[in-house]
Amino acid sequence: MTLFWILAFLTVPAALTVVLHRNPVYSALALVFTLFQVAIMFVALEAYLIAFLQVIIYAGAILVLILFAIMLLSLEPEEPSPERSTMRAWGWGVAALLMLELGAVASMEHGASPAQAGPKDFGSVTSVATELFSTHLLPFELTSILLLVALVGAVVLARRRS
Amino acid sequence: MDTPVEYYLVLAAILFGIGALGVLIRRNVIVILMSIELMLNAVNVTFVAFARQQWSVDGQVIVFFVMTVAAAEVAVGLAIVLMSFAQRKTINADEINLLRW
Amino acid sequence: MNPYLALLMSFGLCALVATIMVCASWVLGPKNPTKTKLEIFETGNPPLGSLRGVRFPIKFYLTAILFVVFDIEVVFMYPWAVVFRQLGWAGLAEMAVFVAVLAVGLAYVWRVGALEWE
Amino acid sequence: MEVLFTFGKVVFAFLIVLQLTLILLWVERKGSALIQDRVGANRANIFGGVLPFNLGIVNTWMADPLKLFHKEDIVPEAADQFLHWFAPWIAILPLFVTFAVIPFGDVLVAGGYTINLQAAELDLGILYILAMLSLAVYGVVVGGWASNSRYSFLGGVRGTAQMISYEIPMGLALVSVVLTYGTIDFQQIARDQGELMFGILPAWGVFYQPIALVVLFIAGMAESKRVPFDLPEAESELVAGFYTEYSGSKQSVFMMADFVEVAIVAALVTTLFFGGWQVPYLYRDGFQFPGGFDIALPSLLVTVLQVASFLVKLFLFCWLQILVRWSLPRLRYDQLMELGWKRLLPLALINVAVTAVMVLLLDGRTIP
Repeated sequence: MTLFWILAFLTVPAALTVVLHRNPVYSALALVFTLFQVAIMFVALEAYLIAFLQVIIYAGAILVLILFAIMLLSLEPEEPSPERSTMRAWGWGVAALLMLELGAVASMEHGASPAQAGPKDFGSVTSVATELFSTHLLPFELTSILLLVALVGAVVLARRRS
Repeated sequence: MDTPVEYYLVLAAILFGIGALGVLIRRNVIVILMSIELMLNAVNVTFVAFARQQWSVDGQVIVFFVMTVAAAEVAVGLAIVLMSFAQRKTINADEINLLRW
Repeated sequence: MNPYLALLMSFGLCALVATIMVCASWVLGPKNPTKTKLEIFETGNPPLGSLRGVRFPIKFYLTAILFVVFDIEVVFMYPWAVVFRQLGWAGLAEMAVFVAVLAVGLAYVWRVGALEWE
Repeated sequence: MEVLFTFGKVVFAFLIVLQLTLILLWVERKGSALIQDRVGANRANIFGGVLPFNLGIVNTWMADPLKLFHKEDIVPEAADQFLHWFAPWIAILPLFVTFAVIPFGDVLVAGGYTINLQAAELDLGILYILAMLSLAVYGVVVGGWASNSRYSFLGGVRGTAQMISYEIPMGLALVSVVLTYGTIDFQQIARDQGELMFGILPAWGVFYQPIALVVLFIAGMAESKRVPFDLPEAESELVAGFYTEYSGSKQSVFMMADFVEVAIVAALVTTLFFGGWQVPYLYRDGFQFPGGFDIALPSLLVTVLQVASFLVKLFLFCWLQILVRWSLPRLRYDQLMELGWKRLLPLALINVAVTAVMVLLLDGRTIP
């Protein structure tokens, strides 16, 4: 329980920094921190393998890509523009509404866990891998096609510039 | 784990809302992409929390695929941003309002 | 003993030492800032100012994309490698298809010359 | 009590890193002097009267760090004040913590306790190391960006591209090791290497995976950004690359990060390919040589021998990297990228495929 509250009080401000900081580099670093916190949440939820993949893929790869793009554009902090203030208010309103709605649904009773103690190897590499390479084999193979398409698409787009 | 799964679900809902806020109020396309990442992560937390509650690793396997989708989305999204920056010298979402170049 | 508790200890200890090491000069060192000292070093020339407009080749970005795609491939291979003996030849075929598709991507990138640096 | 033991192991693992980096600094200075026929570090000669020559140990071990810590900490006006401080911190932290999962011995049996000599008994050790190494990139990116200087910026971008390029072959080399042993737990892998091949040869990873060893070693050296892969901090081109604008202890932290990376590569090579803490023919109750010739040893002595063996191997591979660093000239950037993407990556992929097929062929149970 203590762990959860610590995580919650670190994650929410970090997530707000991502969204509200004017300097995109700070946003990206705050996102790295948020993702790391989420990884710790995964450990608390006994998803050990996923927790490490979270750090390797998100923090180690995706965020590096984003930082690269920020540097490539040499971005400067954006100035708040006055004509958008009504839009901002709307944005806050809609987001708050969404948050309330989701929070209400999430806080409803979801029924007790079917068993107090789960299988001993829950969340271990073996259990996740067995599931991934048997039941979810088709999505796994399709993933490679998705990655291929993303790679080719990104290369085509990026090369057209030069 | 003595924390009820609802706590994690509410936290995920808050994270998702913050991500949605970023998409709505920010104009920097890269920050919008980061906000989308935040929302995807909130969904991942939900998946893992439910997997823990049901003692089923299916939820964890799905997170794999969500991560892959996130990576593909960012790679292509940023390529589009770079390309549009080269053409129009802006990454302001309000000014990138044409679907053609 | 929960290994994650040990990791937490390790992080705490290392963060403490890292902070001490990074801050040591600020605490122990002299503080005598002068105008020239605080300038950006550009081999003695007056600095050109902001980095705005400094561009670097798009190749670096392509490298990062390639890295993301292949990093995910490698990460998928770890769980596969652990249960490989149970999966047997079927497992080999599954991963072969996966890698073959991505190898097409690598071949494409190689062909269009995104791996060439001059 | 158990918590105390764990804390002790954490501190010990951390001390290995800290002391090793300082020793490596000395080896680097004195060793390069030896290679280049110079005298090298020769100040603070407090043992001068005892030894016929000056080893300079005190110089590099005590005086150098102390001197660096007393330098002025200069933060350029144009720099981002917070990130300028943050970059060296994030560069060193993920590297420091990696040693927590490296086993430095088998088990220590003393006073009714059985202590596993691995600070964090994590069964996902290899993934942990990969995760931490992938976080190490941030020190370079942020350091290059925060200084707001052209040299730093170019060095940072180059360094990042180099580090991420070599992470892929490194990861693939580790995959083939995982395939061979069927686990990603370092302690398990180290234990598995205690067996004998053909009754005489220790079953070390180097005999199963020589190609993975070569790939890992080269990729690891590239990760540590030292000659011949020092393009991000190439002195003759970019002044000092991403840490051009750093001084005093912050700069020394960046330097230290390179040495810690050398130590990590050595630890990986030792644990995965050279038996970790294993001493050939040494088992928990003493030596058992192939000819039926046994020597019984007390358990404590066995543990001491194993830890010593780990440290010696660790140091040996650090030294090998320093030797390479002082022997080879710097690569060109195109050569660097070509080596990573066009040579090491296909080689590592083929190695994984061959390993997988071999595992299935030799492991008769699963053949249909």
